Amino acid sequence: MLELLLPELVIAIFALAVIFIDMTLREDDKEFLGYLSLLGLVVALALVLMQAKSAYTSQLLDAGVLSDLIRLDLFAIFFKLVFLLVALLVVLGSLDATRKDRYKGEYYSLMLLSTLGMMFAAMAVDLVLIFVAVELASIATFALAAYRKNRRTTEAAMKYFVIGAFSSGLIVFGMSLLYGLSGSTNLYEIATALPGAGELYWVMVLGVVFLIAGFGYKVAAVPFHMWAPDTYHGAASPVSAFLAAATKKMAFVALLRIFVVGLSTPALLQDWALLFGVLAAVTMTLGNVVALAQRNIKRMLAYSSIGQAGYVLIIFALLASEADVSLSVGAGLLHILTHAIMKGGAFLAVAAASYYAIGSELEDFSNLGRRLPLTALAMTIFLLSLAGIPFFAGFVSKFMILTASVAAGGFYLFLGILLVINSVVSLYYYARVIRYMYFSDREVKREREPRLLAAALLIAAFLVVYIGVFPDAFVSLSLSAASSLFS
Amino acid sequence: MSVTVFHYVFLAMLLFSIGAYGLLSARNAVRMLMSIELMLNAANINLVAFSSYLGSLNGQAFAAFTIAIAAAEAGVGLAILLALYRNFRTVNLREIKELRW
Amino acid sequence: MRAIRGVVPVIDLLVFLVISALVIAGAVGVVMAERIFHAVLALALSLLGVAALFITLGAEFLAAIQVLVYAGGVVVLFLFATMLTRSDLQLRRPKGDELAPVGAVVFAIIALFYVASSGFVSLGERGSVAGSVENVGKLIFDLGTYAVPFELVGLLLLAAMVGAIFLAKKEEAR
Amino acid sequence: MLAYLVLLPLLGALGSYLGERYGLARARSVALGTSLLTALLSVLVLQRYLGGAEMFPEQSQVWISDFGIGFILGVDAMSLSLVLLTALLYVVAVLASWNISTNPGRYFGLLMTMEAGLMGVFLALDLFLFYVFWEIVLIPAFFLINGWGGERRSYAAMKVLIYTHLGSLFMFIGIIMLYLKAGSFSFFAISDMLSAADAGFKSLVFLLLFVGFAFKIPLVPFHTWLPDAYTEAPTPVTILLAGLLSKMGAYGLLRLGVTLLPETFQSYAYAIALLALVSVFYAAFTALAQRDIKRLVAFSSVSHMGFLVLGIASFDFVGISGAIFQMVSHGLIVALLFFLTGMLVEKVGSREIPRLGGLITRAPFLGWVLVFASLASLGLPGLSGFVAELSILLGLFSTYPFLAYLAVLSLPLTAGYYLWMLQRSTFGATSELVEGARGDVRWHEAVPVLLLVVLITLLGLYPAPLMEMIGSTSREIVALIGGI
Amino acid sequence: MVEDLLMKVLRGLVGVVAVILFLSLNVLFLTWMERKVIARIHVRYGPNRAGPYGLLQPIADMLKLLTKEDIVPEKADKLVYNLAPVVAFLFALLPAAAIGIGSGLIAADVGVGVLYITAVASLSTLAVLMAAWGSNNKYSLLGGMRTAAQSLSYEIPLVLSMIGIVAIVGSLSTQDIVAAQSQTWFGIIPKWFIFYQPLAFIVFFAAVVAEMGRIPFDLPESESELVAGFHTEYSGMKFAMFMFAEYIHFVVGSALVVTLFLGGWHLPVISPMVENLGMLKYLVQVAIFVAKMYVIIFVLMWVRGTLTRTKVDHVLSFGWKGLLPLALANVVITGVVLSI
Repeated sequence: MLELLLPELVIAIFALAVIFIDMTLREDDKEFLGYLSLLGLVVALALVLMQAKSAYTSQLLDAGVLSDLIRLDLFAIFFKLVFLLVALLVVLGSLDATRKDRYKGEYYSLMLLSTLGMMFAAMAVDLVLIFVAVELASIATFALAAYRKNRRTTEAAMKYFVIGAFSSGLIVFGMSLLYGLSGSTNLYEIATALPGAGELYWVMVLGVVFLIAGFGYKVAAVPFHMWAPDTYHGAASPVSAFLAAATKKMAFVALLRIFVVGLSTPALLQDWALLFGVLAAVTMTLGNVVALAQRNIKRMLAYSSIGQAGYVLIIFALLASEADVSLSVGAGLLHILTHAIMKGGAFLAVAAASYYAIGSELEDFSNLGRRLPLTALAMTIFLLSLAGIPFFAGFVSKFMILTASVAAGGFYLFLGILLVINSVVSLYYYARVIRYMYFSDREVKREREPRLLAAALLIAAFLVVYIGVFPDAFVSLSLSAASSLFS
Repeated sequence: MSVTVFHYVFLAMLLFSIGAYGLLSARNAVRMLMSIELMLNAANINLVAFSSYLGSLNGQAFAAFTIAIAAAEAGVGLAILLALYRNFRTVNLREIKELRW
Repeated sequence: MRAIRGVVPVIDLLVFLVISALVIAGAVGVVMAERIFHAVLALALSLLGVAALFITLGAEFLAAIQVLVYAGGVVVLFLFATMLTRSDLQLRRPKGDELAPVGAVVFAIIALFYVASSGFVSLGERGSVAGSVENVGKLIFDLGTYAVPFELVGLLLLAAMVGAIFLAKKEEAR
Repeated sequence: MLAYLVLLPLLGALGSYLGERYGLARARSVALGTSLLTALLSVLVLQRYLGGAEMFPEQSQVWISDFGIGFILGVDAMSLSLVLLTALLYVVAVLASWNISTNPGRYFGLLMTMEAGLMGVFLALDLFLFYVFWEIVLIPAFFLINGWGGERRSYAAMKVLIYTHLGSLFMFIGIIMLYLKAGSFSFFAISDMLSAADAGFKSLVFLLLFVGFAFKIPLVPFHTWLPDAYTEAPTPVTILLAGLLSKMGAYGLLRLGVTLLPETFQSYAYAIALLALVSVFYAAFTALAQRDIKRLVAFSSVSHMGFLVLGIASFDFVGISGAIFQMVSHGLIVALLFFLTGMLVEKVGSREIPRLGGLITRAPFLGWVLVFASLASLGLPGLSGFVAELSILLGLFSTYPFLAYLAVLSLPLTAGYYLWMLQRSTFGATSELVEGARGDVRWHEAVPVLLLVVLITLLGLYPAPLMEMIGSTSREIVALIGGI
Repeated sequence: MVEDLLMKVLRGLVGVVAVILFLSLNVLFLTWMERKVIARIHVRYGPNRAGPYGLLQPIADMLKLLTKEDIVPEKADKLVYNLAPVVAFLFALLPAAAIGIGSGLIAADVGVGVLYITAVASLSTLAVLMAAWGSNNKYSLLGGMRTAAQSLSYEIPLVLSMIGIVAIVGSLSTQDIVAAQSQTWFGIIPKWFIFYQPLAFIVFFAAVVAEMGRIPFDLPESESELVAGFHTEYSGMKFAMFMFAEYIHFVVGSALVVTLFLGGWHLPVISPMVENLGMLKYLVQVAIFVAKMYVIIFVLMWVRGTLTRTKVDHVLSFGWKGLLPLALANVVITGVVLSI
């Protein structure tokens, strides 16, 4: 039975190995640790892919056999794939991006540990495990955000930490209320044991609000978003990639599990769905509109990431509608996957630029198309995909979200229209970056791209295009993953 | 007039609110971190109280995990604080504004 | 005799109220104390109060853990941080309430909490979880229910250690 | 076979992009080769499907199975005529770009990618596919304007991108609503479903779709992106924008708006016609005030597109035939006009009307062709524009006589600004600039010009074959609402 | 129910008085003993004026301290400064309540026994830091921070080294732990945990010494560099309280070693003999316990007279890199052995 946890075991072992081998290495040899982590991630990814293959037919590998706390269904596997993929790309890119930095052992081990936490968060169906896993992932990233320890990163990390810890407080308080109401920490038991709309109704609402606010901070939904721009801007670019592409998605998986499995009793569903709907509307609008005003690319990407989180939040609102739930959730899942790749890739592209001490202001990217053609091309692909241009991955997932919200009709159609308008707004600021990269007259000289970063970018770009052109398998994967959440 | 779980829950909520207020009003990062500890403790009071009144041990186990996590969080937070202080020579978060556009 | 018997719950309540008063006083101290150092001491008071609450709830194990980890560990860390960052010298809470509106909001929320949670009265009497020390231990340590999160917490502490050490390390000139 | 119409330009795009490494000539000759091949292929397609009013679905390939999205292409007479126009204008556009020297590989690559998208739009029988191609056209256009355009190119490019993208997304919502109702994106399935759908739903969908088309055509309140885009884009791209991208809108209106939702269309027809009329007049008046010849042509194009929509709104056999004819005719004429403005800039160095005086004396070829094109555009009998506009007016007379009278009033206006322009530029006193003009015309300039001139004349004198082919489609359309 | 409550209160009061009495006596004796032992090692006489063998010296010292002027530095944080010795004294006393010196002779048999002891003991760090900070003196501050750093670092191996025993006994109560060591092999060799857990004993012993802040780990008050560490500024009664607390730590630490590893009040041959002797049994038990305790105490004094002080970085790295891995190894080994 333990073999079901083999991917996690592999990651844990490699993380420990990195920590201990780190102590024995000289500073110059520490690059090896990056390769070691890479190996671990590749092995784990392969194992998860095997799990995915067998889960694709049965949808559920394990529910409660291993432990009451874990459910290894296609949904969990889907997210594990996302996390591992992002971690893989980031680590691959980091081999170049952090070449000149110290503390490589700490960097890679923390990244692996964080990934491990996320993987468990994907499988957890118990409040305790969810909390512990989420915290493992978060605490490791708190430290990562301060990587390099300069003024910017420490400020970024401090803001991230304060808000992160605050959100942990909110989450655990909300969870404590749920536990008190249902007498259990297991989501499935909570679902059956939650009282109806009796005198404890408002406590339930309170618990829900606490959880939404807590995870709202983690996903950087407006009005809980103010840390994200500073953090993504200040942190080292590969770390920002990891935060935006993986850590944020972990919050979504926890939200989905908790709300879909534990809290979708009829008494509550309408309430929180409405709350999510409002949150989604505000989040995407504010994120995209503020992104317009940004002159710094990392900040712009951060705000865009807020906007994109708003798109995913739409699907929570849709759960209360008449639209097919697995279509809605499937749409969200696919968008989480595609956004992880695109946003991670975009931050890695910034990292590639900063390899040559190119800043992240818009002007710094002038004529990047000539200076670092590959990076610029990849960045263009990510940006177009983020904007939702056809034949790129982002289009497919946005299409699904749009379809789901149109299918729901009424108020939800309004969310869909808002999505569309926001998407147009976002196209403006994405296109602006492209314009700077390709159509400016600054004299630059061609530079050789850092090889491994370029490889990471190419893999990400390839995936974006592949999903965009041949989305069939990915669409049906996300749809079945979604339906496995409900089974 | 006996002590019911409501007393504990209300105390927890009070504690949580004070923590939240502290977090919002503080300028000193150390005070912020302390406010967060208060909030986590509030949750723990809830968990243990429910555990005791419901006669299930899960809440206590949860609280134990929370304590461990809170300690880890405090450790990392203070380490970040130190690194921050070395860079800025202050821990007043309202003065630290490098990251604005 | 019967009259006296009715006194026991009242004693319970009194004990609870006294401890709560300590907890709240400590918490208010954390937020309001003019000097950070005093705030940390107030935090210690509050945390010890919480430990005492745990004892009234029959959770001695947790109370001990609370004292060991929080009062003995975390608070000391905070004191250290206060000293190392000279917080007390540079930053004191200005007199006068700069965040009165926030306070008002918080107060409103408290009132809301009160109304909302009053439903819990119906949860009834305190159950006795006998021998909770061993049971909690079993729940956590034995390869039982919470084995997986326990292992994860181990890794979490490791991660925190790794992170904290490299962050707190002084950068020596290379 | 239809799929090759999409694939071939794509291959050409790749080829010319890679061709850059081997020098300028390689890139452009690859592009020319593929555009010629595409043209040849489309002629073969024409032969195969000649005169068919029915759609011939071809190449049905599952794309996204969970949403019933397929790679289905098909042609009828209407799309066929647009495919032909595309192929032809591409040859013209490639020749017009002969002198592009900055990043030619990238330029021709984008140009050819756009052709693939255009072909896709005209061929797609799956609405999802339709939308995808529709959007994909936009990206190369954005890059082309941004990279090779005039002074204010980034502003113009961004405007095109944002405005039309907004419109398209509304259209997309409409399409999704259709899908959700029909359970498939296939044109046929949706058409089946719609015959039983309720009017409110149809009306909503139509409005959503219409926004998309209106931005693309463009009709007046949605047109603000156009003057900047047409002016700032490099000549060949302007040719394509005016000649083909605007036709996408009209095509969409006919294909989705009219054929799928005939009754709904009819109920909105008067409003649309009014809007179109406003377009016609507004653009014509604005054209009068232009000093820049390219801007003048741009507004005249808006005006003509308004005419085209009038024809569609007439919902009359003759009117619709005229509208489709106008697509082709206007495509040719506007291409010629923009080609000429491009040449003017190159040879004379200015597009400002007053500075072009006396053109005909110094550069007779250029001058005379300009005269010809202007006359064609203002609807001189014997040229293609006349046939189209006459049919449109006739059609409109039978449905909305009052509007038709109004529309007729615009004709002298059009003639006015063109003739005034000619008077000031071609025939006026010779200006300084023109004195120094280079009068020589190279083969890659002469060939497309002559080709266009010949075609315009031919269609004007002998419109029957094209009209007949179009007739089958428009008969079909008119039959949808039971009139003839 | 009410009777129960009254009994509880009564028993608690008796316990508190007994604990304080026991500790005070021992502390008074210790101050004398320490001077005497160190003096002998130095080949001196040590105190020999007040009373026979100078046995009344502690009384004299006490009188001196009580009558001395209480000086509060002007720039001190008064509240913290004044509170520190009280806190130190209080948190030194509290752990003793959970240590039994005979079967049932315990002030409060807390279920979480050893955990309680370490938890409360760890609080004395607070007092140290309070004193350090409150005095507003850089030597105090440095001394205090060293103490805190040291006790934080050694607390972890300390707790970890107890886990083995706890796992074997299956209880945290000191009574249970001592009871588990009552058996013997062949009636002579005691089944003490020092034999089961030698590694843990070494770690625990070292950690306890460090926690008590005695040589070789007495950096916090290394006179040569820090004057007297955190209590540099204290005088009179407050100083006495710190000293008192320090000696209580000494007693409690030694008692804990005896309880955990040396069989508590059990001694082979003798313990079974007195099993049925009623009140006398308890007397013998206490005697055995105290005797063992003083052996430990003597060893520590001996160490103080012999070894030198260690450098601060060595102390810390010994804790993290030496004791911690050993303690972890011990936990793992115990776990493996137990599960087999």
